[in-house]
This record gives sequence, C-alpha cells and structure tokens, in this order.
Amino acid sequence: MTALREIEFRDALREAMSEEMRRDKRVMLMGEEVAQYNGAYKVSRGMLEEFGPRRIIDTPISESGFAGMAIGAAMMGLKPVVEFMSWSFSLVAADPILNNAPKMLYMSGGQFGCSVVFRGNDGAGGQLGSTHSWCVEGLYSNVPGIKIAIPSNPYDAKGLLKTSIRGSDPVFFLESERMLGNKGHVPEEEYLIPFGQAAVIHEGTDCTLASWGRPVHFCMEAAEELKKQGISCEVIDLRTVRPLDVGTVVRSVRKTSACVVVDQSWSFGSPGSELASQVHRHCFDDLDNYVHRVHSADVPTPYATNLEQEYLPNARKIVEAVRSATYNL
Amino acid sequence: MTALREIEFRDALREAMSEEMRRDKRVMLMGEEVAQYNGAYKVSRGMLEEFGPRRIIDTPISESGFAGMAIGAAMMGLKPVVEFMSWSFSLVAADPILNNAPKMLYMSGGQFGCSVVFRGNDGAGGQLGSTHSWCVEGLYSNVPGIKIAIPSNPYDAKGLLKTSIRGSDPVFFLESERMLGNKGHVPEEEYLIPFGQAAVIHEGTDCTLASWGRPVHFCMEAAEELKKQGISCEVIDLRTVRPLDVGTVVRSVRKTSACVVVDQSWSFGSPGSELASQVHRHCFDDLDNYVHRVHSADVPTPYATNLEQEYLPNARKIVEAVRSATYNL
Amino acid sequence: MTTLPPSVPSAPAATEVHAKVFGATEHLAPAAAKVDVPVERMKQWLRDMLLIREFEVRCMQAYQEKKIGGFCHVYIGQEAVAVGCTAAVEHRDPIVTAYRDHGHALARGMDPKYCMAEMFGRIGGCAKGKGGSMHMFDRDNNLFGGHGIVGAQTPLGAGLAFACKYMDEVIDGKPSSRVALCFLGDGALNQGAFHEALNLAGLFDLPVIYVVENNGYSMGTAIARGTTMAHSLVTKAAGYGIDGYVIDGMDVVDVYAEMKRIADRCRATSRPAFVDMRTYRYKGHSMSDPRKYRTKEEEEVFEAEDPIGKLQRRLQAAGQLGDDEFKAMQKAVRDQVREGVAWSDASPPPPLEELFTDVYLEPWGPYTGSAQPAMNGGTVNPAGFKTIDTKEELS
Amino acid sequence: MTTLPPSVPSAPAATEVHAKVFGATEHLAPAAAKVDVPVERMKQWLRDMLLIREFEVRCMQAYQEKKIGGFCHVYIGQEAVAVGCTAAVEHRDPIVTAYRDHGHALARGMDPKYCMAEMFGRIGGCAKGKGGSMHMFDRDNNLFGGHGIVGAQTPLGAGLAFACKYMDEVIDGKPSSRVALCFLGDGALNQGAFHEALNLAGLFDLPVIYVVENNGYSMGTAIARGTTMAHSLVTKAAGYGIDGYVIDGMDVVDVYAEMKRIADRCRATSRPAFVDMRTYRYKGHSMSDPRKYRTKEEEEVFEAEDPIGKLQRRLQAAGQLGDDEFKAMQKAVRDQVREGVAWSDASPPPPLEELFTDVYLEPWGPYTGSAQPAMNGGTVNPAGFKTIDTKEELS
Ligand SMILES: Cc1ncc(C[n+]2csc(CCOP(=O)(O)OP(=O)(O)O)c2C)c(N)n1
Ligand SMILES: Cc1ncc(C[n+]2csc(CCOP(=O)(O)OP(=O)(O)O)c2C)c(N)n1
Ligand SMILES: [Mg+2]
Ligand SMILES: [Mg+2]
Repeated sequence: MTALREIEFRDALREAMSEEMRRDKRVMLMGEEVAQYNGAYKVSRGMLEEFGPRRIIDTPISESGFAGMAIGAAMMGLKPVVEFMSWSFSLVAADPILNNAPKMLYMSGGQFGCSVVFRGNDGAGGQLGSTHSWCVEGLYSNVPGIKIAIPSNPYDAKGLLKTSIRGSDPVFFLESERMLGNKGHVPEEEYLIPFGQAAVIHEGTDCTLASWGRPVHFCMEAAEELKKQGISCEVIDLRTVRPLDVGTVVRSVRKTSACVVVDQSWSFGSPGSELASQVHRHCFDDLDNYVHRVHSADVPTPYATNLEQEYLPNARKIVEAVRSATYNL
Repeated sequence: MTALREIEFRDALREAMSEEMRRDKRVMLMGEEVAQYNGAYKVSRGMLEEFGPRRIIDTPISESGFAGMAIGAAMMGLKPVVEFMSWSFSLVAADPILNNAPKMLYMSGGQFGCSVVFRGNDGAGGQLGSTHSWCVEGLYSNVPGIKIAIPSNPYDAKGLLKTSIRGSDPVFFLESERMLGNKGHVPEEEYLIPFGQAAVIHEGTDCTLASWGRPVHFCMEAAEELKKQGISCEVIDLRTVRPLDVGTVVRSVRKTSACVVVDQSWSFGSPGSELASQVHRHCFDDLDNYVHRVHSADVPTPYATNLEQEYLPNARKIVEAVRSATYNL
Repeated sequence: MTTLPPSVPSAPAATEVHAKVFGATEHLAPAAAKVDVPVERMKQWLRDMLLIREFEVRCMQAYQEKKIGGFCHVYIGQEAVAVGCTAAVEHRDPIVTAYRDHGHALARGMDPKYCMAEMFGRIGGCAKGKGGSMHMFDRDNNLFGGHGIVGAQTPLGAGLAFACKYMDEVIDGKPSSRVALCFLGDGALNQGAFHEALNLAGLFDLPVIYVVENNGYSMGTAIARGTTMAHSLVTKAAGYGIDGYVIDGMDVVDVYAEMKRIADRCRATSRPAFVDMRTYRYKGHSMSDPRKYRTKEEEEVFEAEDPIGKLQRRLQAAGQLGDDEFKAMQKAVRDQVREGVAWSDASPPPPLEELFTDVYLEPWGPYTGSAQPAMNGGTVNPAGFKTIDTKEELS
Repeated sequence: MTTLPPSVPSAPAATEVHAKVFGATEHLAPAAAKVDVPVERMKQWLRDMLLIREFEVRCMQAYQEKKIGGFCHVYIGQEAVAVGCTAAVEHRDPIVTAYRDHGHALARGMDPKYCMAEMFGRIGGCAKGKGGSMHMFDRDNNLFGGHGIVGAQTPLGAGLAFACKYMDEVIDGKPSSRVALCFLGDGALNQGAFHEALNLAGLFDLPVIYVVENNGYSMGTAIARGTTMAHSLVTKAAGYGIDGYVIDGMDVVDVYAEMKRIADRCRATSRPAFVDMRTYRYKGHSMSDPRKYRTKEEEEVFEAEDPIGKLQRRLQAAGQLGDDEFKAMQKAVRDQVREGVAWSDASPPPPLEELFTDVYLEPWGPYTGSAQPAMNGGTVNPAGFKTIDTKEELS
C-alpha cells in the first residue's frame, strides 16, 4: 500500500484553481500580489509561470474596483477568481460584493448570472489587531444570493473550491491564514464536493458539536478531552454556511439530545445564532437543554496575545459548554 | 384638558437634532441634500435657516469620504450627525462605519472615543428594488462597538435620537421612509429615552410578540386580529437592537410560554435569529413550542408590488406564526 | 450623404448660462458640421429621440396614475446622448449605465413594451418585474443594466471591457474587437468606485469609454457644489493618464461624430477614454422634485437647445424632412408607446413563485431555479431538484 | 543660524535609478540649501532620526525573538519624512497616518517605551496592548492613529482638519489656526477613500496636507504597476484643484523647508495640499519579504542617500558636529531604546478584564467601561453600573 498523498492547505487551493484553469479558459485569477509576488500567502505560487500574466493578474490596492471589475467580467461570461489578501479588506468592496454580485441574477430577471469566486483569509490571523481579524461570515451570511464555503482541511478546501469555480453562482470562499500550512490527505484524482453537505467527522452519542472552518479543530480537541471525561461527542463539520446543512445537525441532535454550536464570528446575529435557532426549532422535543454557543467575545479583536487567546473560541470553552449542555448526564 | 401634541415622525427627528444643536455647538449635521434641499425626505427642513451652512452641510455623493470625515471630526471632539439618504447607500462606506467608528476606542486603548450618529432610511421603502431596500441591521448588528436604534414611532424616535446625539458612542439610527409621515404624540417638554429598554406596548397572556421598527405596527395589527380569535398577545417593542433588552422579552415569555419574533431583515444570522436563540436559552423550560420567526423572504427585494408584499413580514404572516406557536391553546 | 447646415451656435446670453452651470470651458469640441451621415440614419435618430421623449412623457403620466412605483428618473432632455452614443458603437459592444436608464434601453433596441411592463411590475417586463425603473437589463441587446447605487456601474464597465478583450485575445487568439460604454451621472464622479475604475482602466489598457452625462446637477446639487474642478472634468481623467473630451450632448450629430472617433480610437488602441458630455435634464431629478435649486430662465436656455428640435430644424433646413413626414414620425412613435402601455397593462403581475426564482442559478434550498424572461424567448420553468434544505424533511 | 553646504546632487547613474523607480519627474523642489535653521534644531532632527532608526532595528530584533506579533512594518529609510514633517507643523496640529507608524509616533514625541510596550502587547503600551504595531495612538501628542486599512485614514485626515477649523471658527469665533497632516503610502492612492477625501478637502477648503510617502512600492508592486501617472502624481491633485508638490524625502532639511512653506500657506489659506514625498524603505514591506521585486543595485543607490548620513555629513562639513558629539548622540539613543525595551519587558500583559473595556464609553452589558492608558495618566477603572444585559439576571 502506498502512503496517502499529503499536501498543505495552500497547495490544495492552488491545485483546485490550476485544475479549473486548465479545463476552462474563462477562469482567471486576480488580486493584489497574486502574480509576481506569488501571492501574499503563497497560495498562487507558480501560477504566473504556468498561466501567464493575462490570466494571473496583479491588481492595485483597489478592492472595490477590481471586485466590481470581476463582476462585470462575470456578467459577460468569464469566471473570475478574486483573491482578497484578507477578507478584512473586503469591507471597502462591500457594495460590489453584496449589492451587485448576489443580486444581478434577480434584478435582471434571470438574464445575467455572475459566476465569480471571492476568496481569501478570514478570521483572526494571530495578533493582527481589530481591523485585520474579521470573520466576515458573521456579517455577510445574512445576504441571499451568495454561497459561502468555510473549509477546515485541505481535502475539503480543494473539493469545495473546484465546485465554487465550476458553479454558476457567486461564492465567498473563506480560508484561514492559520491553516494554510496544515497538511492533509488530498488524492491525485479529481473530485468535487457539493455545497450544503455537512460531514460527520467524529461519531458520538451524548452531545452534537457543530462547527465550520478553523474551530472544527478545537471541537476535535474538546471531543478528545471530553471522551476522557466520559462524554461522547459527535462532531459535525458544516463545510458551507450558505447553504447550511441543518438536516445533518438535526439528525445528530435527535440522537444526542444536546448541542453546542461553535462559530468563531461574533455572537450577535451570526451563523451560530441562526443554527442554534434552527436546531431549537427542529429539535424542540429532542433537546435536554438549550443549544449552547461558543463564539469570539463580543468586542473588537485585541492585539495582546493573552487577550486574543481569551477572545477566540478554544477547546477549553467548548468543553465547558458541552459539560453545561450535558449537565444531566 | 388640552389635546396631546401630535407631530410627524420626520418632525420628531428634526426636533431632536435641533434641540441638541441648540444646546451643544459641537453638534452638526452633514449629508447629501440635507441643507439647501431641506433633506431628500424633508427631515432637516428649515435647519439650514436656523443653523447656517457651517453646521448644516451639504456633501457630495461620497459616503465613504464624509462618513470617514465625520469619524475623524468626532475623534477631535465634535459630535457629527451624518444622514445617509438611505442606509442602502451605506455599503459604499462599510469600512469607515464598521472598521473605524466602532473600533477606535478599543484600538486606541480608550484614548479616542467616537461620538457620531449615522442616521437614515432603512428597509424596503416601497418598490425601490433590491439595491435600495436594505435592512442593514441584518448585517451590521453583528458588530460590537456600535449601538443600533430602530424606533417605531415619533415619541421613541425623538427620545432615542437625543440620547444618541448626547451620548459618547457611535450610533446607527435606523428610520423608515414608510413611517416618516406617521403622526404620534410627542410632548413639548424635553425627554430622553435610554438605550436597551424595551417597551411593552400591549399586554397579553398567550404569546409574546417581539419586534422593532416598522413591523411593530404589523404586530399590533396581528394582535387585534388574534384577539378576535381568542388569542391574547403581549407586544414588545425592543426599540434598540444593540443593546437588545432580552430581559423584558424573557420575562414576558415566562408568562406566555410562547414567542414569535418579527424582524424585517433577512432571516439568516439576523437580530431575529439572535433573539430567538437567546429566548430559547433563557426560557428553555418555559416555552411550550419553539420560538417562531417572521422575516423578509430570503431573496433580494423584488420590485413588483405583489412580490414585494409577499416578501415583507405582514400581519397575516404574524397571525399564522402565532397560531402555530400556540397550536396547543 | 448630405451636408447639413451647422447647428446654430448659442447666443452669448446662453453661453453665459452654460458657464454658470458647467463652469467656463475651453475644450468643447467644435460642432461637427461636416460629418457625413446618411439622411436616413439621422432620421432614425430623430425617431429614436422622439420615441424616448414620448416614452418618458408616458412614464410620468403612468407614475401619476400610480402604475409605476418606487423611484422613476426620466431622460427628457438627454436623448441625444443615449442615441448618439449607441449609434457610434456596434450592437455587440456592451453598455452599462446608472438608474436613469430608459433612454439607453430604448436606444439600444429594447421594445418599449418590455421596458414599460418592467416599470408596471409585470411578468412581461424585461426583468419580469423584479428590477423596476432603475434596473433595465437586456441580454439580447447587450445592455448590462441600469444600476441604482451611484457609481457602482463604473467598475462593472471596466469588467465588461476586460472580458471583451480577454475573450478575443486570450480565449480566441484574435485582436481585441469590442469597446464597452459606461455611462454615469456627474454625481458619480464623487464616488470612490469611479476613481478605482478609472485607474484600473488606465492601468490595464481597457477599451472602455466613460461617458459622464453631465447635466449640471445631482439631485439638487449643482455640480460645482459637489465636484472640484467642475469646469474642467477632463483634468480628472488626466490624473489617470486617460484622454478626456468635452462634447455638446444636446446635438445628436455632434455626439455621434465625436463619439465615433473616440470609439474607433478606443477599439483600435485598447485605451480607455473619458467624456464630459454636457447635457441637461428638463424635468426634476425624480418624480417629486420642485427644482427650486435652479431658475426658470436657466431651464429656458437649455430648452431652446432641445436636441429633438435641433435635429428636426437642421433636417428641415436642409430640405430633408417634410412637415408631413415629421408628423407621421411623431404619430408612429405615439402609437408604439401607446401600444406598449396597453400591452403592459395586459401583462399579468408575476406569479408569486417568481419571488423565489433567479436567486441562484444552481438549484438549492427553497429556491426554484432561474428562468429567462419571456422577452428573451424563455419561459418560467421552475427546476426540479433534490433539496438540501431541511424544510420538507423536518418541519 | 548657519548656512549648510547644499546637499550633494545625485550622480547621473543615481538619477536614472530614481527615474526607474518613480518615473521621470520635472517638478522636484530644488534642494533647500539656504534655509535658516538653528543648528540645535538640526541636531535634534538628527537625534530623532537616529532614535527612529535604532528603535526600528530593535523592533526587527524583537520580532525575530517573537516578542512582537502580528504584522510589523518598519520605517527605516523614511525617517526624514516623519521628522521633517512634524517639525514643520505645530504640536497642536493633528496627525494621522497608516500602519507604518512607529516613526510618526516617535517623531511626535511618544516615549519609545510606550511604543515598544504596545508592540509587546503589554498594559504599558500606548493602547494598553490592544492596538499593536499598526495602531499607534497618542492623545497627548495629537497623534490620531496608525490605521491598518490602506487609505482608511485619508477621510479621517479631512475630518481632523474639518474639526480644527470648525472649533476655531464656528465654536470659538476665531480664525482657523491649525492644519492636519495625513500621511499615506503610495499604494493608498489607489483606494476610493483617498479620492473622496481629496474631493471633500478641496470642496470644503480644509486645512489638511496629504503627504504621500512615496517609497516606490506597495508590498511587491512597483508604483507604476499599480498607479497610473506614477511619474506625476501631482496631476491627480490637480484633478481636485489641489496644489501638488514633489519633495525629496531623503533630506530632512529639504522636507522641513518645503513642508514649512506648505503648512504655513495651508494654515493661512485653509486650502489643502498634496505632497509627493519621494522616499525609500530600506527593508522589506513587513518582516517576511525577500524583496525579489527589486535589485540590490537599486537599494544601494538609495542607501547612499541615507537621510541620517546626509544630515550628519552636512553638519560635519559645516563644522557643526564633532565625531564625539555624534557618537554620544548614538549612544544616548541606544540607551533610551534599550531602556524602553527593558521597560516593556517588565510591563505585564493586560489583565484579562481589559478584553471587555474600551468597547463603549457608556457602560452597558458585559463591558466594563473605558479607561485611559497609564501613558495618559489614567488608570484602569472598571466602571460600576447597572447592567441592562440579561446575563446576571437570567442565567
Ligand atoms: C451611493 C449612493 N448614494 C446616494 C444615492 C442617492 N441618489 C440617487 S441619484 C442621486 C444623484 C445622482 O446624480 P447624477 O450622478 O448627476 O445623475 P443624474 O440624476 O443627474 O442623472 C443620488 C444622490 C445613491 N443612489 N447611491
Ligand atoms: C484595503 C486594504 N487592502 C490591502 C491591504 C494589505 N496591505 C497592507 S500594506 C499594503 C501595501 C501598501 O503600500 P503603500 O501604501 O505604498 O505603503 P508602504 O507599505 O509602502 O508604506 C497592502 C496591500 C490593506 N491593509 N488594506
Ligand atoms: Mg447629474
Ligand atoms: Mg509604498
């Protein structure tokens, strides 16, 4: 038996883009420093060499301009992939990405779709301070017309990004600077992962842990710890937030009767509050306790290490939440 | 007994601004068409005459520029009131209003507060189409550091706006084009309304209806209708969404055992999902049924009258939700 | 081919009023007296301008009758701009504009009935009643919308040009062959998006022409109260290394002649261009605007330069347009619009299922897929698909 | 007062490299050879530049040692800009800048220990460890931040100027007396916010000076790859009717002399100004930048123009600075920074309660009010207040 191929998260992203660019000339990549600099986080390393400057395009620091340009190009029929160096910088482009891309199809009565993928780092990257540490899913998931993927591992990242590029709708693809170096199995063969299908990544009987993106790893840590304490967790990785596969969570909660939602965005009006509200709805008679939620603290992101650690969700907080949710066990 | 003084919502807003401008020279108003044109919606009618062009300032169509300018001025110690002709136009200013105003105090370690009020029309104004019909509370309420007021009547509008201007923190003040002509009692005497205090505007025993802004009126309509059907509703007007007075709702639900949240923003990750999630949490043993939610449909706002009506929350939908939430009665 | 007499230069008094509205200007292109345009073409433009004028008058009426809702911005006075500009480019060249967009839709070839039905909020509308007055889209006619957020269309215009060039050069391996036209109001000059779009267009050599329909006002704000260097907007383009032109937008022949030259150059060189197109809106900003910010005298000066009257007089002076012919033209246009109104009245409101279509192209959740409007030969065809929402399954 | 020998003009080869980086330029202000500055003042500038240089070297070291986290952008090479510009204005004139902000903080008078402790994430930092390298704020020194979002500070700068003028003229009824300095990188030229800010400043006659610290690169992007008309940025200002100046930012005396003139004019006329300040960053964009986008030769040309060496040589050539004096200066600066590092090492991390302070000034919910950092004489003083959150009451 040969060893499974393991690659970094950033390589999985690049493979997804490169494969799709090879099969479809309408696909191109643009963003700040994506070409000559090989990407601020080296996600696009080598792509300029393979695809040339007409398809791997360095842009100035004009997020509103090039996001809007990509949308116009998508309306014409191209399939742009736009890298935001960080989703934190997408706020200057809020109008094109929230008011144009998701509404073009609707406003035109079905005439103009908008196949564009916006991707980049999301979440606290590590002491970057409050302007650079957005979890934009907390803001943007409110908006219909977009799809949002937040993968937690290289395998999902590649499969979901290929689906995003090949699809016809605007996608916000949220990566994490802190996971770009994570390694994981990614097969040589081509595969795609559909949107809206959660993965049960760890089976359990006492409490359902539902999360996406980086905090999925904290959930796994917590599940390990809780196992020692005699509590069996089922961990679900939602993978996409729009669509949100509430069904898989509900089926799990009907089994476990307890649920903790872990979402690294701010708590108020977040995907986490949405999931909690929906689980309460669909599992009203199944739950032994209210759905607990673990979020980042409801404050701007602090710089100091100790404050930032206290700010973010972590395994300790998840363990506490699970113990509270299952206090009756 | 003299008749109670009744004035329009827009006049209540103007009175609040004018009174605060008379008592504090640091207060000034800026925005598109606020001065010579008397305001696109005539909220600032006559203010140019009283306060002159140095304090009532027409700006070009540069939301990002003048919002940021107001923030800089507030850091220096002024107290600007900024009118967005519509909150739908605030997306082009998302970075200054979400990344600067709410974070300045925190990032500066308490040195620079930012006493600025952003105000304007929010919500579907009536066939304005999808780019002009934002309920920005669905997006923005996720962000700590701002306060959000969404009054439903002239009395609250005046009291809350005065509190907003006199306060020290950045406030997003959300009005509704559709209510600007509504009349209501506003006393001559000065008063202020604190943030974070909901009003129980109609007492009842069977189901709690919690809402804010324009849909409060739909709740009252629904409560009338339900009364005829033998269901007694308690209607709560939250008045501010940040802070959100969950306590008043919880106390009510402990009495009624049923709750319907009515929020005109899109459902996903909205203030409505937050309130539902929190009510489930605090009333887990009190509720006879899950918290029902009435929102705008999860689609871009359509133009056609019939579609727009079907899109928005209304009394019929609220009645249905209450009947479902209280099916056991 | 006919040589028309040159359009009469404005009286000195008028020139003064012009300077008051736009600032003193030196660069105005000279009236294109000698341009060679077949008379039939000019008549077509006259017809097109008449159609737009008539259409807009009917819009105002329908708005009073509450058949049209929301915001409605009419194009009366600016007809020569849309007609002259579209004439100067090819049909396959994409166009995008702001919310004052009926004129562009009609000039581009949209049947007025689809445009009117859209404003009536009917299923027969160009966007099935989902977009309304500010959002006219027409795939067949390469019209990429009406856009309601001031300035938002300017990066889109760069994107259209980018895509045209990319498709030709990178995908098909041929020379770039199309230009994009992006219209904006003078108020949009003040938006950051416009600045970013111009820089990108200049940097990437995009074949896009930014046409500022400079009517002197954004709502009640005279241009100089909102825009620095209002008297010389071309200096803004210069800051991006983009050639700027000032054109009299009240004369359709001038507009065509100048724009043709600019478009040809843009097509050949793949360099963007910027046009300060001087025009005037005779009516208020939208339906509820008492126009207190300007004088009756000022309006009269510009009304005397009505682009329709101007072309009509020039054709008549050249002996190319008889009174009867002109009347017939007017009648044909009136009939066409009247029929469009009747057609729109008869078109049903969109079925409520339409609320959930056109949100995503790929079926998902509660949405029932997308379908093209009837205008494009499509039918409403809710896709059948496996839902991954929890609705059916769980409630 | 002393007359210094003029700074040596660059060799022709160097001029070529300059042109390669910035584009061929005509407008560069002539070296301010004859400016009358007391020698003591120039020595102070030399000391200030040395302090910044030394501080930044220590930052890089501390970053390697992982005492500093997140992003860290050092100012080495650009010292003459912050020092010369702050010298040209008054202390009460507000300043706002981007994320490459240590130099501005020190030039403005912040004790290096508060600056360093901020980067160490300690309670003694100027923002109690909440802001970090990119967000240096100092109320006492009228420094309105370091701002991390490219361009975001440009409308803030207009706002500072607006407030100064308003306070003087409208509140106090005196003539406007202050000017605001707003620094930005060349990369920020490409942001819409910058464009809106310039238009507003021009329109409202705001006394604000936009100083573009044009170091030729935004990250790995040479200016001409991201910005049109890079060789003549003043044309951009011209589009807003704002006077533009090009200054050699590698010579602190030039910077001071030119900026003083500009600031005086700005103060007197309340008109904004725009400065293309040519400078160079000797290090990478941030701590992880191999600088593959430029050549060693290019770096050497600019290193030969080191602003510190330049002023040192000029003072020495004029016989105003002895070797011993210079060495003592270097040592004093080294000691000061070393002490600052030790002080920062000793400063404790912020107590965890600080996570919830400074979110709102008015107490509410889980937040425990705000308190000024120790630097400003404040103490951490969690306000006691009646909560309106449901926490205590309900859970
Ligand atoms: C970002 C934004 N801000 C404000 C508005 C409101 N608004 C709509 S049209 C308009 C005036 C625009 O004037 P101009 O660009 O000159 O176009 P014109 O109406 O003259 O055709 C304003 C302020 C908007 N739609 N978008
Ligand atoms: C809106 C936004 N986009 C992107 C970034 C990432 N970024 C940080 S600094 C930088 C380069 C800025 O260069 P310049 O303005 O020239 O300043 P310099 O680093 O040369 O001082 C970029 C792209 C950001 N912080 N904000
Ligand atoms: Mg206009
Ligand atoms: Mg730079």
